[in-house]
Amino acid sequence: MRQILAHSCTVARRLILSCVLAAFVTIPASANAKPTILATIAQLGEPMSRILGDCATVETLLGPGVDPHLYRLTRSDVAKALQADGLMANGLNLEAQMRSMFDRLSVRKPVIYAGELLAPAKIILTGGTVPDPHIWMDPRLWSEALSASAAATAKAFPVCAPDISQNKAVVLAEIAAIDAYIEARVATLPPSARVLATAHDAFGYFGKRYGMTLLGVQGISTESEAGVAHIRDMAQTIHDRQIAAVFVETSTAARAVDAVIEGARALGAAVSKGPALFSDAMGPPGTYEGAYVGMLDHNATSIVRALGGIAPECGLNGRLNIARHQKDTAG
Amino acid sequence: MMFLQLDFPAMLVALLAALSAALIGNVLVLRRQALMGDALSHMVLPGVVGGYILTGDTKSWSMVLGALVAALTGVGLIVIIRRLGRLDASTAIGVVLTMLFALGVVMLELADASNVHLDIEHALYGSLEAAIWIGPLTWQEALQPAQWASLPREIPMLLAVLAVLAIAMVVAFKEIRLTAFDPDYGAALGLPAWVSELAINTAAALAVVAAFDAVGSILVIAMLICPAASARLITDRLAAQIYVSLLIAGAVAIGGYGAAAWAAPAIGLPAALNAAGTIAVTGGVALAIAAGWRAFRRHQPGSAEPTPALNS
Amino acid sequence: MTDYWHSFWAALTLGGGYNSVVVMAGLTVLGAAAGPIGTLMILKRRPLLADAVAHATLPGVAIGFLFGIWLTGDGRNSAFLLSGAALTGALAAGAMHLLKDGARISEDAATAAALSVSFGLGVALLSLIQALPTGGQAGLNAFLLGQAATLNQNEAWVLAIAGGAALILLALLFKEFALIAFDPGGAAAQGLPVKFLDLMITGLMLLLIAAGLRAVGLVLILALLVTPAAAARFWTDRLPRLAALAAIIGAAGAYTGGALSTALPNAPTGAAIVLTLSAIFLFSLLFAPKRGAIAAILRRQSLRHALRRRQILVELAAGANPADPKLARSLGWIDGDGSATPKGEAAAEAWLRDERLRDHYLADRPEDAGRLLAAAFTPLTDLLPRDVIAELERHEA
Amino acid sequence: MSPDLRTVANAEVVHDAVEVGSPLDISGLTVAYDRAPALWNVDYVAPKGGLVAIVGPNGAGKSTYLKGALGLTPKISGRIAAFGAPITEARRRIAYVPQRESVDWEFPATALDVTVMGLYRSIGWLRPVRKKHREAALAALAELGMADFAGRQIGQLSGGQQQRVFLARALVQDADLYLMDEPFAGVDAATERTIVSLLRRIASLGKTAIVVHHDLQTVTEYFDHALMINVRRIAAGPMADVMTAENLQKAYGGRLAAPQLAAAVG
Repeated sequence: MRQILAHSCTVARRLILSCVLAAFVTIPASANAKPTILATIAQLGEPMSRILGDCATVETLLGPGVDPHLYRLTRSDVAKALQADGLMANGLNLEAQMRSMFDRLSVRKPVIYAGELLAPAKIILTGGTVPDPHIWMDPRLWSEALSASAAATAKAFPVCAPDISQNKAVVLAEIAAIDAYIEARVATLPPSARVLATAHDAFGYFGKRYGMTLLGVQGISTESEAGVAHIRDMAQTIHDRQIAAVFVETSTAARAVDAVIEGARALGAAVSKGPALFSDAMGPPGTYEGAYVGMLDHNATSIVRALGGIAPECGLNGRLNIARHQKDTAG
Repeated sequence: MMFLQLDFPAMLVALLAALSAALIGNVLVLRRQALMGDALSHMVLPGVVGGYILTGDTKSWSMVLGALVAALTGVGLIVIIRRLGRLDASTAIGVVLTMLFALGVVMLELADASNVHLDIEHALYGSLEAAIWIGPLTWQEALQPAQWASLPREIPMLLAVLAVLAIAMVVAFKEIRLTAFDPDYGAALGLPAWVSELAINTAAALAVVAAFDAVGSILVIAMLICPAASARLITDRLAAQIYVSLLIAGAVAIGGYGAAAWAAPAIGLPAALNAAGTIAVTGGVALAIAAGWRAFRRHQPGSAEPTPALNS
Repeated sequence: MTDYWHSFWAALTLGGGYNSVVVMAGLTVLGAAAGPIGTLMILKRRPLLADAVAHATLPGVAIGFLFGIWLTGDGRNSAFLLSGAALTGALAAGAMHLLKDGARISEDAATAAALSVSFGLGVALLSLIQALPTGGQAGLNAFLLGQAATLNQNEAWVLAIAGGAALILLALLFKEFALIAFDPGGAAAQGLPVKFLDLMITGLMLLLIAAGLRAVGLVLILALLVTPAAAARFWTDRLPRLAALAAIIGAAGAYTGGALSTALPNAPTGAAIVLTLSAIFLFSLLFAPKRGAIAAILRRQSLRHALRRRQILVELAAGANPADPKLARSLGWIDGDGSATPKGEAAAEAWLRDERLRDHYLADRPEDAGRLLAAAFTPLTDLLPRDVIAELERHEA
Repeated sequence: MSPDLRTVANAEVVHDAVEVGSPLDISGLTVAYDRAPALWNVDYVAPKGGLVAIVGPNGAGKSTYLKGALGLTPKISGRIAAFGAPITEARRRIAYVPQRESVDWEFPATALDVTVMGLYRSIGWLRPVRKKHREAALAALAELGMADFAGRQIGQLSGGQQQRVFLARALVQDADLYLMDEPFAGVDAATERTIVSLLRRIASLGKTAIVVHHDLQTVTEYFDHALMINVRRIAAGPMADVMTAENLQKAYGGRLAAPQLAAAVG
């Protein structure tokens, strides 16, 4: 069972406990022909469902436009978690509300924290101490996390091992392709334009991977209040560095960005509001942007085009529809 | 199995929290301090943040302890400001509530604690649904004391709080009645008003903070008021009021959970509703029914007839 | 440190940049309007109605969102959101009224019940919304804190217009509002539409909440309504002054807090304003010259001291030894061996005369007893017109 | 210094002498709520046994006097002794009857519940009420003609009945000094007679009752001593000595109509 790599001391302690208990616990589902795995966020659930293929059903808990920081569990969610044969989460405190329940469930079923499978050195620490959970913004790093999660899944569900080894390469290749695409597109931006201004600091890994400087209006959590100084300084920076666009995200309200743009324009900057980016949430399931690769394509293409770089309007795979997601960011 | 693991512990937590809140709520309603629950839910913020800053841990007793310290400070401030400024209770509550909450927000920024997912929601609105019992698979197993160790930690904590409150209520019943009804007479008998005010507010802060941690503030604030206020409309006897309020609290907790968990999906909603919110709404329904019943009974002829003396 | 002073001063003189000016302008008008409304709410003993109404907008926002999805497929229609919020806010105020007057539930319990039940409904509806496959619910629940710093020009205009309209209405109808706040019975006897005016005060409060809640958050709105009005009470009793002072404190708190948030890094705007208002409140509570706590303590002290001096004079006048020789000696009224000095004799005589004149005066006008005794240690000649004194002295002779 | 003035001062000094064992011995009591004092340097030594009326115009500090005597309101200065001891040591011997309007009569309690409160101090804090306590309270209620209403919620009683409940609560305390705040306010004629007979019985047992009373028409009939105050003490002593036209003028000024004055002076 339970290929959970210990990320911290507490996790390690829980792990020992769960291993001890696991010896006495039968996992009814492991007898099941087709296990169900519940993933918290779609960035994890969608690629994993493709990696697992027909061998397992992967369900995603959080819908589009939902902020995982603030998500509130309902009975339906807990019931799904209880019934699932395995659980997958990003970890690193992204799913703050669910963590304690998932930890408790780990005595019964495999619980995989994708982000915590990575080497701690690769995790960005905000303020020097607090891990930044938004790893999926760096496709290379996320590939590693997915790969490790897939391996953990294969161990927990040996029946799925063949499917996993077969599908993994395909999915990871797609991700590698989008990574190369983004790198090339960002390269078309003049170095001075490689500044990503967004409403919350979800793009740390993206910036690190592609060499873009970040400017955030709010802190990393969606539950903090900004001061005027912060907004004003950001407007000033946007003016001084002649940044062409500021971006909003589908899972946070756009007010802060509007204020910054107004402030910058008052200083004489020619800045516009960029298309809404997907950060914590993805597009509706079934659409191109509802898939991990599509989400990255959307973000990168939107960013590069808005900042004056060169990128095809319909993205890497010709399936993007950037305009469609604009309505979500009103207000 | 689903019921035993998921619904039973959640209902038990909701029930225990509702009973503790209703118990102390009777006293607050009688003393016209019903808004204390709302005040506490905002005032604990600086304590929660302070607890985090001191220990660097986001989910530990330090934050509950910090919340308790902040709650007691806030309660003390309200009492002092009322006395010094001769302001009425609600005004003092409004001033102190906003002051302490804003202080907490500033501490959050200054300590850079906003970098953590120390979201206020989580600190204040603990999740009822997440209180699962992983241990037993059958009711027979559930009855074995060895399994009880795996009960959610909220349950023993709430049980302890409920027991302490119940004992305090029984022991100090006549003092509670005296100081709520006629504080001047109480002081003339040698029980100064500040003693009872301090004791009751401390008990309320203790009960409320413990329950916040388990079930969130919405459920607690609603359960402080709705059962006691409903019972007050139904009966004219204090002891009866307390028993009735406990009955209502129990029914509302179970009924509200049931409505959130089963009734909502049954009528075609896409998912179960938030249980704490639904329980609060159910409490409101109970209060509305009690108010309606009272109004109806008032219009009945003969309701003002003298009742025979009780030879108690 | 000097840098902060510098930028604080710059912000105070509206030199803090575009965002600073927008935020300060919008919130200053909001603060000016909220102050007098809060004053009326406190007078009508329902200062926390605003709290309940603000919480009660949450289900309205959720309903507006659901309605928007049903009608247009998009929930983020601000007209729906705002009318939903106003509707449930008003409903909660109405429910409170029913509970209080219809069911005889006390004000505080009715407020707390309306607040928690409506907020619970909002939370339940939000949990429904988060399960919908539509997205776009971001920020629906973010109203406890608000983001006052991110006020944009349109929102500032909305605040300014709502606040300005409220201020104009308040100014026009102030006499009527004051009367129904103090004496609803008398107002009804004069033929004033008490119920309507009452509703109007609540309506004005609802207007400010609806205009400002999403932009600046519940806690800031509540603080702007309650704290300036509470602080103003320490400076005056007269209602027009009280309302004007509350408006000034509200505006000044918003202005200064906005400037602070411009000057200091990491100073959240809403919290900075609330804390500025709290500081003004605490200052008033402690230091207001007449009603402040320190003034009250000092007054009691000086009264106590004066009573001790008076006691010595009584004893000296009766030819007895003062029971407090230490004080008597320090005042120079007795000498080393305990006998009265000429100064002491004179003081005793002057006191006795004053006391006699007071008796004569109060014998004619006992209803002045409280007022006259409040100044018991001021010589009567300083208190009364000379002709009255002369009249009293004739009486004495 | 004129001899005349000297007598005035003398009188005040003499008043400071403590009469040992008086039920209530107050000297120099000064109380200020806000700015104006509510009570100014009031001395009063209550007689052992007897019925004392506190009279004075509205806002003269009559209720404040009772509250100040009980230590319920912070005083600026003054010494208070009851039965020759500090007030805190004599609480058991003092029964207080607050103004009827000072409490919420909707409170969920029966007449019996309220009456038992008079025994709380002798029961002891945090100790339970027992059957014998309820029986004693019932007896006190019966004495005031309220036996049939013992189980009635207090909000359903008439004003006079509510006042009787308060009196029963004081009676069951079996005190030696009764401090009553406007017990006759708003009661029916039958209750008024009951209160008068209760007062007579208190006096006949050699106990003292100090009663705030606003009705000058009946004061001479019901009481034998009076303390007249208008912020300051105007006069105190046997009824006839206090209720003089001069004193009444000093206390009430022009606020007293001539017929009232005539009735009061008798």
